[in-house]
Amino acid sequence: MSIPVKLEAFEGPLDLLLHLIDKNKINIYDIPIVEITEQYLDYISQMENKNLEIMSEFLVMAATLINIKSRMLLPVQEKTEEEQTDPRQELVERLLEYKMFKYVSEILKEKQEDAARYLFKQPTIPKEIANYKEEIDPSEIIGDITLQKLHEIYRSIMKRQNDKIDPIRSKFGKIEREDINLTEVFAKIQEYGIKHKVFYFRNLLENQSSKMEIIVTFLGILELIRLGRMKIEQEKMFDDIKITYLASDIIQIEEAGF
Amino acid sequence: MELKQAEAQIEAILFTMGEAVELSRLAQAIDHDEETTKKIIHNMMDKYADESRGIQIIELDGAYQMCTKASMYDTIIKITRIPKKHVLTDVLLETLSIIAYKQPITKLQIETIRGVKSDHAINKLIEYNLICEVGRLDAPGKPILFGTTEEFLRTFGLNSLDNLPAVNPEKLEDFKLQAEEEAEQITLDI
Amino acid sequence: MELKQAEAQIEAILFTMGEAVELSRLAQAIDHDEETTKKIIHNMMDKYADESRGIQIIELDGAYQMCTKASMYDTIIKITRIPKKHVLTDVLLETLSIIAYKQPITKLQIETIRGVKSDHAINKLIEYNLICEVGRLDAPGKPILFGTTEEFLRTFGLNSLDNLPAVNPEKLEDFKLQAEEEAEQITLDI
Repeated sequence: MSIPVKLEAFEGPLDLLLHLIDKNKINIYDIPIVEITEQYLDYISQMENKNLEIMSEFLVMAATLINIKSRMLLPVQEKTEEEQTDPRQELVERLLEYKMFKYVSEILKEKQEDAARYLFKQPTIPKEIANYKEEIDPSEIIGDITLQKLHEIYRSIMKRQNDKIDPIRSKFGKIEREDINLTEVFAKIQEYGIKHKVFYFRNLLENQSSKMEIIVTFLGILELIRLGRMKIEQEKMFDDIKITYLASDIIQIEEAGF
Repeated sequence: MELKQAEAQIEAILFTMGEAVELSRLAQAIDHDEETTKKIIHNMMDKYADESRGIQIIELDGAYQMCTKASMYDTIIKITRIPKKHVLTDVLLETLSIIAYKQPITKLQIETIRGVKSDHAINKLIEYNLICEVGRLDAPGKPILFGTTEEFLRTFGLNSLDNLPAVNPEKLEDFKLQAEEEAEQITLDI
Repeated sequence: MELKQAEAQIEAILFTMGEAVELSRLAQAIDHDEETTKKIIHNMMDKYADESRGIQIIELDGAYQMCTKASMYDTIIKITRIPKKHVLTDVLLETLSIIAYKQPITKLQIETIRGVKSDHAINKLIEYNLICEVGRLDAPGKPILFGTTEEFLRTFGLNSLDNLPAVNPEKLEDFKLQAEEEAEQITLDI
């Protein structure tokens, strides 16, 4: 396998894997993982493309393959039947699904070629009618949408936008390590909960919460739900998450086993 | 048999072309001499005369064209005036709200916020007369700037342009802050 | 008599409009209920099947459109240049099939199946009007859901999404076996 390969020729890691499987004429259900992993790594080591994004996708698959390989090399412990799943199983399923869509796209390609033989005609509406423009009544289209509703939609879009931006990093232009104190956040959620009983997820966050704070707060909420100490609801699209706090005491993070 | 084939070919050609096609070109396409082709076409014209047909072939100075029969005029007027159902989908609403609050705004800016191509939504909103072009951005490529229309204001019960929160960016900021504070208070009151 | 009149009207409308016309609009224009209108159209479709006809009526998700028969293609290209449709690369076709069979589907779900980022493919398909946004998934981040368009049906000669070629798992099995056998034979032949 000394022929240099261009990885762009493969539409992603699954495509490359399928190529290797086809090339080696192996049964997709019984992939010789050691061999395939080696060949796969061989390919990406010759990768001419230095595009980090493309490269990373291939590397993720390499890691998956190595993981499967190592799991298969480990001595099999005595397990119950349920636990004895083949480490390759998930990969095989993904490959099969991907292969099916490649197959389907071939059928569609043929259908497209057939359908391209139907020819259509441009509208030929007589001029005097063509000049007639349908009266569109915006108020009818808008229906019961109020300015308030429009504003809500806008705000929720902007919220999503803001959530995507890490406010600290984007403001200072340099990366700062921030320490989120898990214990503190966990306690803070509970204190807030006892005080307010019913509140919204956003109330828990400071105006300029960092991504990490949001994540930790959210994890804290998940944990408290798991412990049956609060419940959450979200009524409709774009709504904030409504939290109802059920417990009346505070538990420590250690107790929660978080 | 072959005659039927020739008729079908002529029908297909005249349909596709829409305009008048010279006899010579038709004859060449169907591989017959002009005289035969002419006969075939005139035979077809007789068939089209049947009252179950809404289209006809007319002769224009040695060329032939397919068009609707004059008697169909009223029906065609009718169909063009039957309003299509217009629905303000979530996609349209989302795009409209961005334009309303961020105007004047370019397509690219809208797409950056939404994360996906938005030509269709923008075109629909223009068709619905809710947004329009308001100028061009002084940037490479001079991209079109979009804003809301007077119709938009009227529909939302805003009397004048001054009432449109988005016209003045500072005002919009104030408005947004206000609204956020209000929203916050409402939540705290619960 | 009245039936003939209705047929003529439908023919004239479909010819004039060129595009797909919804059954409801056709029914309103010819003053019949939708069921009757549908029957009349299907009756017309049978008549158009005659080999002396070069055009036909096709159904697209409850709308009707007039176009030439596929067999007329070779004759028509003799007389006119046919505008090239967008060439769909394998990547676009692959992405499109995933969307067609799994719709409504988010970008992330598409990328999970393909194993690669798919922004470019999705935006191209939107540009070609083969897919569109159909809503947002009720999940964190409210990701956009994509589905196929009427143009998709037309481009692939499908009456409706129900006509997508069936791919049951058994068929896939057959296909795989076949492919394996073929591969084996190729090697033996060398």
